Amino acid sequence: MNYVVVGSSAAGLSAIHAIRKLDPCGNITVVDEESRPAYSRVLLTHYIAGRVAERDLFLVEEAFYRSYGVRTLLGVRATGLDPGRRQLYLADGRVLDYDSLLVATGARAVVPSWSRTGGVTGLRTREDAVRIRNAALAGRRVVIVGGGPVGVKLACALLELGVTPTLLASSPRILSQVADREASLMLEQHLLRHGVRVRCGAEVGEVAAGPRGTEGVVLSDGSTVPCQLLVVCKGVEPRTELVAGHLAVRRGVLVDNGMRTSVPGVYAAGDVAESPDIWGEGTRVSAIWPHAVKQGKVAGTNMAGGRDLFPGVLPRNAMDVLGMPFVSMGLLHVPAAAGWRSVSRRRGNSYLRLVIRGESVVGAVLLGCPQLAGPIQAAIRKGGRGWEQLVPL
Amino acid sequence: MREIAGDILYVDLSERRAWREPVPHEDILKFLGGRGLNAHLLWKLTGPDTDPLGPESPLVFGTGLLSGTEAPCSGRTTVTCRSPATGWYLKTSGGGHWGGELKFAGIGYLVIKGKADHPVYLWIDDGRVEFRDARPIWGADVRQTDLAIKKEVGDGDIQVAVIGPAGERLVKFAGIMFSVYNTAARGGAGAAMGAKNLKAVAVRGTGALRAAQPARFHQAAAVCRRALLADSGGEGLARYGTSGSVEAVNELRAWAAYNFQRSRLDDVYAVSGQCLAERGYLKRRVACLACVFGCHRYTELTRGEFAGCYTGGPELETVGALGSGCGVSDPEAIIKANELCNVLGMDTISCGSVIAWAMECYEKGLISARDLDGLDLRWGDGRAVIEMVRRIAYRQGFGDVLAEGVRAAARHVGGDSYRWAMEAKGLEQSRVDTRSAKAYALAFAVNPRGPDHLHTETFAEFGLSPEGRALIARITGDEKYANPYLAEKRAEIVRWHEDCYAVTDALGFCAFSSTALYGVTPARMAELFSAATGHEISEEEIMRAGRRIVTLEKCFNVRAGAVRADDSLPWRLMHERTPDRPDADAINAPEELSRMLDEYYSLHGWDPETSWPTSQTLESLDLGDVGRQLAAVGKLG
Amino acid sequence: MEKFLVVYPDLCTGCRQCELACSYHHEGVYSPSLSRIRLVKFEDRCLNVPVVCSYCEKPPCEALCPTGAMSTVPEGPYALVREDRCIGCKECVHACPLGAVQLHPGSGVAMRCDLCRGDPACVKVCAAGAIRYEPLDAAVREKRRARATSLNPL
Amino acid sequence: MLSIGVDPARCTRCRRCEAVCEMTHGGDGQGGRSRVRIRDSGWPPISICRHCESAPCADACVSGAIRLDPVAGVVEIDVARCVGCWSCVMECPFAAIAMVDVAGQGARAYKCDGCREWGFPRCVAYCPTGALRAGAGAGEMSGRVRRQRAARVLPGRPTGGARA
Repeated sequence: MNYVVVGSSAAGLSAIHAIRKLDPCGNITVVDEESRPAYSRVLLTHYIAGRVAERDLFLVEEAFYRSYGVRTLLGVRATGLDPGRRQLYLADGRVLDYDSLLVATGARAVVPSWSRTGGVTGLRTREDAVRIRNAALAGRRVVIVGGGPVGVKLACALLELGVTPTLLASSPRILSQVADREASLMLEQHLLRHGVRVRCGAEVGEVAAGPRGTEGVVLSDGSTVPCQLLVVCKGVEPRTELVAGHLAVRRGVLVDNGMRTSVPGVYAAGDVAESPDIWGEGTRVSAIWPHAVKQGKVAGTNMAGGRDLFPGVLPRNAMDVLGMPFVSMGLLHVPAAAGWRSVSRRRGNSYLRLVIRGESVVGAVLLGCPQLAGPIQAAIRKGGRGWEQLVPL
Repeated sequence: MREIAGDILYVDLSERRAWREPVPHEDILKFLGGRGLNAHLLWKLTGPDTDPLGPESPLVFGTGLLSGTEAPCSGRTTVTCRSPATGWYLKTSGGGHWGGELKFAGIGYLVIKGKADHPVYLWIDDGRVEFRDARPIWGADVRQTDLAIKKEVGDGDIQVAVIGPAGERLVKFAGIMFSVYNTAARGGAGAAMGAKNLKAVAVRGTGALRAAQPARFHQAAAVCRRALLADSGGEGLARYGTSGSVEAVNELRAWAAYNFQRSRLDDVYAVSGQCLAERGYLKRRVACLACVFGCHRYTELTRGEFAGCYTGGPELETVGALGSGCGVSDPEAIIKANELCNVLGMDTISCGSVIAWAMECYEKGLISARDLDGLDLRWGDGRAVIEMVRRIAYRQGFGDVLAEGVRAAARHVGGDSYRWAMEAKGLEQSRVDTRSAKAYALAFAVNPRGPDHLHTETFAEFGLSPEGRALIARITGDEKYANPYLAEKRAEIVRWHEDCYAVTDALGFCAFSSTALYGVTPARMAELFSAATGHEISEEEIMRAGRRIVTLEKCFNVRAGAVRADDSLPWRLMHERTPDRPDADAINAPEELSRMLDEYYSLHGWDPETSWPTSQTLESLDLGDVGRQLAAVGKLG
Repeated sequence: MEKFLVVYPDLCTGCRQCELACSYHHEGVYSPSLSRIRLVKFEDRCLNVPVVCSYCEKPPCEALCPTGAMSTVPEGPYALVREDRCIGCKECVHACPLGAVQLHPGSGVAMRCDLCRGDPACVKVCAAGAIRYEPLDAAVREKRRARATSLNPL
Repeated sequence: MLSIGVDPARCTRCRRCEAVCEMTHGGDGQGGRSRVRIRDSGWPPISICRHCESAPCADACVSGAIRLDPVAGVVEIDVARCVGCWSCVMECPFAAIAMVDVAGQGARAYKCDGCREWGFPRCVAYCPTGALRAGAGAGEMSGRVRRQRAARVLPGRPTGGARA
């Protein structure tokens, strides 16, 4: 068997593990455009904060590929695909034959049009992180554009370095996608208390450049925030360009619970995949680490002839906001429809909200009381009944 | 093939070292497994002068090739060594579940060499070997040892092979007990283990066996299972166990009583399996691994003198040896004596046989009550038998003499006592009165370990079942030869059964699947072998492999000095007629035996002068290297 | 009429054919440790007790499973272990009062008798008739009869 | 594989497990170092790591700090690698992972280590009621239960060691 894995991050590596477990002899080839072995993108903010050394970013060493008998083509981009002939084309002109292919190309940062100038960076690669950390250590003023999880985590990291960043969120509150209103406000207060300048509802108009590079950012209301480095954290989008036109793609590459795409022999996993959610109600792209690991394992197992299923996407997030643990999961929006409601409890700095549909819990926000997160997640996965016993409200 | 056969685990007790080797594929194709591979290993690892109780003498445990699979009745384990009782070749086998457990641990063969400097037991946890101190349990009986080891290991589901106090004291007919009550009994394998200071081998196996062609194997096993369940003898075997056929054998005057002075017993019902069941001694049936019958018994005495006694058995041979052979017809005494033999770890056949011999000596005045420390060893006294069993195991008083086996005991007592020492080659004869079973007589005489029924069970000659009669017709051409009183065609019958039985043993099957009941035919065994190993073998080839095994076992004895005169029967059977059959043939006359042996040797292609296999025969069986070694010591026929 | 696996330990001879049939049916190999039905042997008393999931009305293994991996297919009811959900936490193993739930030694996933979806392989090979697939009332009738017989000396 | 089981119904809340764990792991006696927790309210009433075969916490760990030690059979945390991101806490259905300031470097994930150096979980050894149970593996656990249970089935008074 010829296995080709495109992308060697969480999903790709986990797939290699799974393949080798079932097929000790098959040929495995890994293609990744980064020239060094896989590293953890999730750790980048922790690297900036100085919690992990640069070398600890790497998920595996080169020896890993050797010990697993994996051929590595690092620093090479995959450019094209012929699913009919089961061939993958590489940028250097090489053609790889495969029996089964895993597309684990991941996601890229969303880049707004105004940001294509110097002094602006995203936070997706190791180089980005090094740049941001060096700028912060040099005492540069940093503005973070994006009030999502990555933006908030970066703000916390910079604060740990002794730099007080400005956080610009275009929505009326931070973490609007992953928290309810009350939690957002509590976290915003918490950040403000620690000195982070948070500005919500702030649209970026343009970058103000001077002779020595970026000098500030001009908001749509005309005000200017001075800074030397602008970090754009506007979320990510799946990198589907390799397979677009060959496979069914919505936001990400559409897969079933076995991580199979619309074309036989081709699988997708990780941030690039759009897979069914745990309620079986729709498909979702979920760019979180546990999903990538699990999806990679499922894909690898199925590629090697085994049988495994991905239970479905359950969106979730966990982070430490300056000593305040924040976890959210599942469906957070409560539509004004029959059967939907939410219950909440607030005691001091501890806040808990459950989203209930019918009799079942389908989503939760936990601030300052993270211990319940695991049991609640388990309850959501089991269908959501019996949550009353878990949480004395 | 490795997945079904398991590896060889070598253990050197002197050096406390253990290592594993896979079985070479060609060895499996040549010797099939179990008994066959054991013979091959023992041939390689010993020489003509190996001392059976010396540290250099290896003790080989071999699981059947199919042990651990669903092949019905395939759970038997063969133990092979140089016999401490006879000095000749010894293969002895036991049922139970130990062998299967070993197989699930990935090990098919266990070869034990050397001698530990103090009592130890082996703990094999899925192939990981530990030498554990057995000093605290040295002296414990079989049941206590089994429980103590399970407790120490902390797992009640493990399997343990144990020797009892008899094995520790090197009683020449001490056995190795598997799963508490299943014994590799004959020939003193327990003494061989005791001589190594090895109290037990405990095993836990959690692995899996995979047939090379799973669906085909499953199918073939199902065919065998159906055939066995349809056999006319199956139901009786399941319901009454082996002792269910006591009455039938008695009717044929082939049931040895009073140390073979009689060949039938008047009140035989009292010792039959039917009686055990009816009087409520029988509590339940017990089966070896993958068995469809469950012929093994569990009996308990809840009332009477021996209340509280419980044991596996008694089997037909036990009933014969400790019962009829000593004139005892009290089933409770037999059960109690059986329990003692089991927990002390002794062969019931030899044990009963030496006691019966002693009774005859006592009756004839060769030994006195003083020799016996006051014991009144009279025919039919169950309590005296029980006391004697204990004394033998612990080698107390005259028990010490009897513990050496009947041949040595007869030498000790002297006089004419050799005439009623029911042994040949030094092994006590099993319970068939061969004066009324001529194929048995031949089979007993040529058996490398001595006169018993487990070199080849020729049960078909009794003609007790339609399947048996059909088999005799197939071998000899005529059903009329299914008559145990006839001496004609016995060589053919014996040789077919020899081949078949060797295959049966090698694959791990029980005699009740192929040579006493007949569901597992050679063709079916060939099919199972092919599906299990992925190597096609025909019925003829597998029977030839059986003959190869038989021949190699013979060669072992030849190398050790055996000649034609060693293929013999106990004196009494050859010189005294049984009073229970007035007809002329009721004896194994030397001339008759000699005629049968001539036929048998020439059928095998062995030299009739010496009984040694010829180089031609050995070459034709792919045993050329064995032939060359025999030629080197001048023992090629 | 719903049928269940009913075991009659006093008839069991301990041959382990059930374990071998089960492991073959589910895994294609012969291995008691892969069997959903397990035999407990008390060898000194020659006692053999087959242990298998008894299909509790309120299965504790399902109640305590944190991921919903232990479940029952309603049409059987046949047990279903959703291997994709099982995390191998062993709650079910501890929860089962019979010891009838185990982990697969290879994959670490819970194993539980699924009645072979209505045609149990172990029943077919049990020559002693110690494992039967029968409606519960038949088992109760048998038990009542056995009990009555033991009370009556005739 | 270590296997730890919990039976809240048997728990008398004596908290001996917490005390033993605290001592074993060098705490100050205030319970801050205990890796097993008896809760006054909320769920679960007793929380302790089950050392799952495919542990969700290990799958979720972004820094590779949590892994299954195949030799000891325990799920263990490498504190030096942990970045305190709460992902594992979010995944554990038994609420068995806490964040504790271990070495003055901020909150790090903290949970039962199976008492590796002792060879057997001490809390289990000291639990007087059997609310905590443990075995070397799930096979051993189910095997023991099976045996104890089966010993009661027949009237034959098996001496075959229900506890052997």
